[in-house]
Amino acid sequence: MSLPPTAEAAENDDAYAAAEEEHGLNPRQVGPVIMDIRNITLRFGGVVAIKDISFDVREGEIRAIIGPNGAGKSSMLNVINGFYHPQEGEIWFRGKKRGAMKPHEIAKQGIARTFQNIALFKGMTTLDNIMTGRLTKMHKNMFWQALWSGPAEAEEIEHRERVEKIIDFLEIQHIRKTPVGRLPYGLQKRVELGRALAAEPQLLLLDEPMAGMNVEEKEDMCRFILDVNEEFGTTIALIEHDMGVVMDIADRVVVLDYGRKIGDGTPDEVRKNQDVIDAYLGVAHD
Amino acid sequence: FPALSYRTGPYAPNGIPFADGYADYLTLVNERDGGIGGEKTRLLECETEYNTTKGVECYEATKGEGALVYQPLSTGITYQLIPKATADGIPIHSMGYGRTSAANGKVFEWVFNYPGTYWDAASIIVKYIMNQEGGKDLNGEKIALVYHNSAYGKEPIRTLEELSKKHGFELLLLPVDHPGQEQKATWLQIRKERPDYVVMWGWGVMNQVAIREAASIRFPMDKFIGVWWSASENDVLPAGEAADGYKAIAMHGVGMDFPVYSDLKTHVYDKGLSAGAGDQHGTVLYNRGMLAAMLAVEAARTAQGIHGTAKITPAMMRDGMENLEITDEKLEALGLKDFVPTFTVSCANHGVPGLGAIQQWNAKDKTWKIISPFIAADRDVVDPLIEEDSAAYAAEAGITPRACE
Amino acid sequence: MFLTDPFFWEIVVSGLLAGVMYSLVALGFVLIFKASGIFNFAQGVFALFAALTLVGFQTGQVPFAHVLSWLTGTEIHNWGAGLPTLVAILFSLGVMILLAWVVVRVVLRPLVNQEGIILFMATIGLAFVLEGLGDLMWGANVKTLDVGLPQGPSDTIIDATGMFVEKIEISAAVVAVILVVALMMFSQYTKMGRALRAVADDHQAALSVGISLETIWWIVWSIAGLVALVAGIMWGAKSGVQFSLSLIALKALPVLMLGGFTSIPGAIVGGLIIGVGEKIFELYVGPFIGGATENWFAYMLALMFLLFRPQGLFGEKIIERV
Amino acid sequence: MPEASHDDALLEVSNIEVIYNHVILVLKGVSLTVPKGGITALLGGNGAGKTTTLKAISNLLHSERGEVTKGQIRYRGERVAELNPSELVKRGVIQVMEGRHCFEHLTVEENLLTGAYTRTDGRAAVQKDLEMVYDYFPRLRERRRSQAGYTSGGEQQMTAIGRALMSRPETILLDEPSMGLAPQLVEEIFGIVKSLNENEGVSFLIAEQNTNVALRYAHHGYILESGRVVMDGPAAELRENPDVKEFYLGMAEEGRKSFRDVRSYRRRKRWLN
Amino acid sequence: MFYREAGEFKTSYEDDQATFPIAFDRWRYYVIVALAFLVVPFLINPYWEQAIFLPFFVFAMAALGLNILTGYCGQVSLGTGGFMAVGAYACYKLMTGFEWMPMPVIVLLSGVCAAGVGILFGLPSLRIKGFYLAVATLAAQFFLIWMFNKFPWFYNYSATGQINAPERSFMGVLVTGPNTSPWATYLFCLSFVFIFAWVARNLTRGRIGRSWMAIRDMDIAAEIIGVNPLMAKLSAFAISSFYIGMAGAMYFAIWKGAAEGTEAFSIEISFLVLFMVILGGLGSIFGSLVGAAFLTLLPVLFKNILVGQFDWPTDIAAHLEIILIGGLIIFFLIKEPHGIAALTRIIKEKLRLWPFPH
Ligand SMILES: Nc1ncnc2c1ncn2[C@@H]1O[C@H](COP(=O)(O)OP(=O)(O)OP(=O)(O)O)[C@@H](O)[C@H]1O
Ligand SMILES: Nc1ncnc2c1ncn2[C@@H]1O[C@H](COP(=O)(O)OP(=O)(O)OP(=O)(O)O)[C@@H](O)[C@H]1O
Ligand SMILES: [Mg+2]
Ligand SMILES: [Mg+2]
Repeated sequence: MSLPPTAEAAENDDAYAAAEEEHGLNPRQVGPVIMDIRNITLRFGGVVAIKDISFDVREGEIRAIIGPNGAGKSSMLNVINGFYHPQEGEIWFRGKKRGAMKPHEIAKQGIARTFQNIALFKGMTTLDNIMTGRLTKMHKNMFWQALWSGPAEAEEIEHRERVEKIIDFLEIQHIRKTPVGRLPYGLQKRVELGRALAAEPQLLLLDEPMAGMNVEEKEDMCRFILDVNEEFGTTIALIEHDMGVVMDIADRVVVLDYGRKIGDGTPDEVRKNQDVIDAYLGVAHD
Repeated sequence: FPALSYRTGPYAPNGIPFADGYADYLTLVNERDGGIGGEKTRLLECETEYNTTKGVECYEATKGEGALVYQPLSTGITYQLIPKATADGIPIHSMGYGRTSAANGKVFEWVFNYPGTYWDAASIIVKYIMNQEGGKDLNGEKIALVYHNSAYGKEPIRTLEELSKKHGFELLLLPVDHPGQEQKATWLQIRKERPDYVVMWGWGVMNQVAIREAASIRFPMDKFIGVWWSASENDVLPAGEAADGYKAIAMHGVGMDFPVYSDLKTHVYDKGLSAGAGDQHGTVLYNRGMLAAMLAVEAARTAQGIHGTAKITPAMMRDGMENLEITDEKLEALGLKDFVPTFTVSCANHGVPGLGAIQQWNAKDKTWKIISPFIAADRDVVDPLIEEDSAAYAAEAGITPRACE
Repeated sequence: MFLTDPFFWEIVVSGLLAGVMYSLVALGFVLIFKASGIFNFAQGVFALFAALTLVGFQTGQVPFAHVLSWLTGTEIHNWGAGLPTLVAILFSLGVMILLAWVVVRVVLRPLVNQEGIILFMATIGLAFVLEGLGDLMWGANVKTLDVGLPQGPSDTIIDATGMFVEKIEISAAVVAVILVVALMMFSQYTKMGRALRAVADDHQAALSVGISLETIWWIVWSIAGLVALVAGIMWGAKSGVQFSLSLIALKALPVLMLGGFTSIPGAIVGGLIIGVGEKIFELYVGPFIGGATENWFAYMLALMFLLFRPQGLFGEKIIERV
Repeated sequence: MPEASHDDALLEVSNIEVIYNHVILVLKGVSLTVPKGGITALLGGNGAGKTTTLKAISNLLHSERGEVTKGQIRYRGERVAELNPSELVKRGVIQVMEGRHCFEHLTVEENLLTGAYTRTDGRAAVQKDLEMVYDYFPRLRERRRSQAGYTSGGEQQMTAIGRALMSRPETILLDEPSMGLAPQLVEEIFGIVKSLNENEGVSFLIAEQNTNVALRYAHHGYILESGRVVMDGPAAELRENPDVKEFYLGMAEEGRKSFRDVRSYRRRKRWLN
Repeated sequence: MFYREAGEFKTSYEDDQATFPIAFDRWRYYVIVALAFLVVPFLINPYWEQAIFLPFFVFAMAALGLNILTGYCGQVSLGTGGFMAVGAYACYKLMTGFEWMPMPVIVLLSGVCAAGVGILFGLPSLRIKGFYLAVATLAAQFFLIWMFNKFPWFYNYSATGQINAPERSFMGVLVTGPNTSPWATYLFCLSFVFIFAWVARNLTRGRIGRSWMAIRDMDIAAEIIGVNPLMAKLSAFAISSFYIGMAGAMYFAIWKGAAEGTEAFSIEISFLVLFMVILGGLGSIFGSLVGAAFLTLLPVLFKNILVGQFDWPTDIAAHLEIILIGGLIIFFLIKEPHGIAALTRIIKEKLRLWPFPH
């Protein structure tokens, strides 16, 4: 694992101490608020998918969003990366209020994500899929592209090297050249993660990264997520239905229930929260 | 003799009879008098689907096989072939179609379009209209031209414009896009403008629809005149009774009452040699095909005469065509008396005689009938145009017109 | 200022009628697209083929006569006697149903679950085959089609309004309305209707719930065959039956766009809008820019609509979701 | 849990081989039997071939350009290969496909109704079952009028399962039913499975990653690894097998370990040496 | 066992990205290129030039263009004919307007003009998707053709709206007009296709290519991970029409020598090219070439066999030809919906496994 830690990781360290005593979080690099979601309301015709929800995400933490099906979790991610436009509320990213932006502009700001219903580019190989993750970072113009040998190729190779690192990291070397359409579900999820990582995001949104995996694979996935979080200091917001996973790896958890926020706090707080138990966990989780 | 026929595609209905006529006549010549001057003719038929690409391919494919003269059978293909054939030294006979100004033999050494051109046709039609109107000028009259929106359809415009200046009638241009199944707008226009005559440069399905529409707005059929490519049974039959009285210009006689048909019957049909389905005999376009073949054969004869050899080359064929002379005796002998007016091709003029008659459709007994003598085109309108246009071409293609003495 | 023009209303009327004729063709497209997501380009050729067959039966032509006579040297082209119109129509319908069956078996079944464009291409291939076949079977010459529908302009209307309206187009309008209503019933109130849309959405899922694609498709393509036959009759009676008949497809496409590929009423409404639109444009604007604008104007008009409603007027909304 | 006896096999898969695109060999001789009235679990990692197996059974492979090249599948002694999917459904075999596959332009309710396509027992009966499904998944009742394409992942999953129930099947092939469902819903789903199995005698073949739950409800289990059955036996036994414990239930000897401190080396699976 | 990757060790990413990673392919490729450039020119005759090679090159160019748009960027277009017309008329105006301009420049500029028009008609693609877009592009087809046919300026006010290519020579050799020698036109077009096939390959394997494919495979996801749809789609339209425009220019100036808008650039051309792309293989450069070759050869072949060899009546032959072509198209689509290119890929995979079945 050898991507150079990004700038943020470095600057986290000073914020880290402060963060620690202010929330008795476990001693991990948790910095200032990177994204602040304020009073978001999202309607689709009659359906109210999200009702006046606010929560924040701190630099370097793993933030879990949980809730029953149809609670509005995915919608929330869609709002965050600008695919859905909430009727009310505002989003602050790195201390700035975000105006109306197109999804691809937001992506350039350093927010990457994976999708619940896998959204890989079926026609392309694993390698190409992950390379698309780096599109925001590649700039050689059409002329050089047309010539290829020269700047374009140099750029290609430079990025290829970084992508290969990610491929090694995710242990998917053997399917480097396979069209993703043919991959089994679980591997597709992994490739999708790779594509998101390739963008070297500051905020990484994961929508049910472990759905359709068995324990063994979930363990791997957790390891990847944790490593990313620790080694690149990437902030992560993830949706997951496997409580085991959530409780184990999340620093803080926000619980949605049909558009409302019914709980927010450390895993233990949430686990004890009665509303949460009723609405979601069913039996109190062991 | 290559025949670039088109028996498929949108225009097949017109391509088939022509091709059949062409083929049958050549067969006749072989069967009856053992070829031309003892030389059997061979027909190289090649399917173009009325499509230039295929047409050119056909040309390239057949020119090697000793093709004497080409009948491109499509204005588009003709335009393609003119430069090529000129370069290869093979004559083209675009009979009543193609590039009108090719009538100028000085510039277009290898291209022939006797017995008439579109511009002749235009002026003949106008003349005919004048006769109808009692021989006087057409001041204040209005003539609409409904034309196929393509090179072919645009051909007569220049001439008609000239004529409208000269005879003071108002010209109304109504293009119809290929294929022309929907012409409501056009005919509403006509209802609106109330022209006295409608002239049509149509092709394929466009003709049938136009005649229908004309009928359905009750436009007097005898004031509706088509060019010789809008003059086949195919065009009028679908309109049924409504088409009765529709007129069109003819470059040759109609029907089967020519002695040659008896020959055809004995030598071709009865031997089961007739080309295609053999159900086209006597139709206008069949006759036209026959005419084309006849002219080609006569030209070949002439060529043999000139060069004193039975085996002629394209170049000799060209000479034959240039010195072709169609006389009543010849026609008599061929069993085609009064089929076409007589004419003599000359070095300078490849478009003679530029005569045309008017034929009219009789829906009851489903026959065409020639209702006027052969009328001559208004040369002092047409010729300058030809000069002008051929000159332009010469300039563009860098040809120096040859002197014809 | 238009409204004062005595011709304006006549233009509108004839536009509407022309529109109906387009819709007749468009309907076939819609049906098949609705039922399988296939954009059946062969619809135009279907119409031609149906009409050819009908005429063939009516006039008692011998199929493949030309080929036969070439192969065997015989000279038979006609059974001598033809069939009465009604029987002929039924027979032709039979042929279309048979055709539908063959298409499903040979072309569609192996292509289940392929992208739309592949199937689209397949239908163009189909169009080629049918063109060739039609010509081989019945010959390429122009045929006149008369199923005894009233012809010529209707005097009553002329006397009443001074407008020239073709009787045949009136009958076309009537038939079209009947067809639309019937088809809407079919797709609204039968469980077929739902199945159709399901199939169009997801072949595999449809299979998995036990919808037999082949049966569905056979039924739908047969109906489309019927629609094609009707269109063939109407257009054929208008312009004679010949190759060009297959080109009416091009007239139907803008109608589809405008009305929405999946909407049966859309086909009609779209047809009317296009019909009127292009006529008015041709007559009031055309003269200033040289006429013959109908072909492209229809498409431009549809394009404009799409810019505001990407799924056409009544088409199913395109779902965008991650 | 009662052990379903094996003699009356309903569905027999005898060492089938599946190839995609003529070249990619995926199943290398898989055999399994689904006893009448039994719940059979099909476990295995990613790419093991579970989905492929189910598709082979319900005859959906050819639409993915895959084909069964060896072996055969019999349902009630009938060779599946000769039946097309719809005939299979008529015979009571229905599959819930992996990854939802709803008809996105149809509303949730229409989706459910298409499930009843093959049924002939009148609207009333269908209505009754519709209500039943809504009782199982109240969430669907709320969203019944909205287009399936716009419902949430879990709602789509419910729709897919409900749709299958609507056909009153006697054998259901479930592909990863628990995927993307909230924990208590997962339990509910398997509850439904159990009740259908016990009260209506419906047989199940369930491909599942959530081994934990699957083995709790199943009678018999097969474990698939890269296209081969590497282990099978009564669910109870499998639950006790140390390898299954470690690799599928995530329990080491010392009990369940936290996802935080999973070691990144792996003990070699016993059956692989 | 000749077809192996074994022993092909890639020591650098350059090699790994090479167009022909496998030596066998690489050599075959060199041989073919050598033949095309060094041998054929000496053998070619007018028939082969006119009926086979020029059509092939022209359509190969067009197919490359359309494949970029449809195969790589997923935007189905039926406006190919129209864009070719733009190229052709631009070429005509340039040839007649600036006698001094060297032919290659003219062809390039014609492409540029087409690209401009392409962008214009590409704009709707931002809102209109799938078949709606496909049909919408017909608007371009019909409008452009109408325009060229309508405004005399485009055809220099010639009586009939025909445009004829004047004679032009390049490096002292005639390349347009009736008196060209086959090898000249052959080499001219070959060079263009060769170079631009290579350019297309480069464009599609790099950044731009990936953004196109991303849009093709899942436009929403693509946008969310940072692809700008506007740029991606418009650039695809531009490049594609650039190629198609050049094809149009060669079609008119070098192959046909004369053209008439309404007929030469009819919608049939649009379909033909689309066919080539699909039969050859969407999203494959090689496929575009194969497809073009396939559909230009097939009809000629059938015709020569049926009429030439068996001398059947031309009409029966012609009808049969249509049926056969239609049939073959369907057959291929069924055999391998992803085109001949994919077919060859499978064969290769089989070869790798050979002698084992899988
Ligand atoms: N584009 C849309 N149009 C209409 N309704 C929508 C749309 N997107 C989401 N919804 C509705 O909003 C609600 C929340 O959807 P969302 O996908 O966020 O749920 P979720 O929390 O992700 O559930 P799950 O865990 O099942 O994925 C659902 O009821 C869904 O039907
Ligand atoms: N359409 C296809 N074409 C080619 N290969 C395929 C195709 N579908 C699946 N495969 C391959 O078959 C193997 C098994 O896939 P399958 O989906 O059956 O596994 P699975 O057990 O269902 O995995 P998961 O638990 O992730 O769903 C995988 O390695 C995959 O690469
Ligand atoms: Mg979700
Ligand atoms: Mg699976």
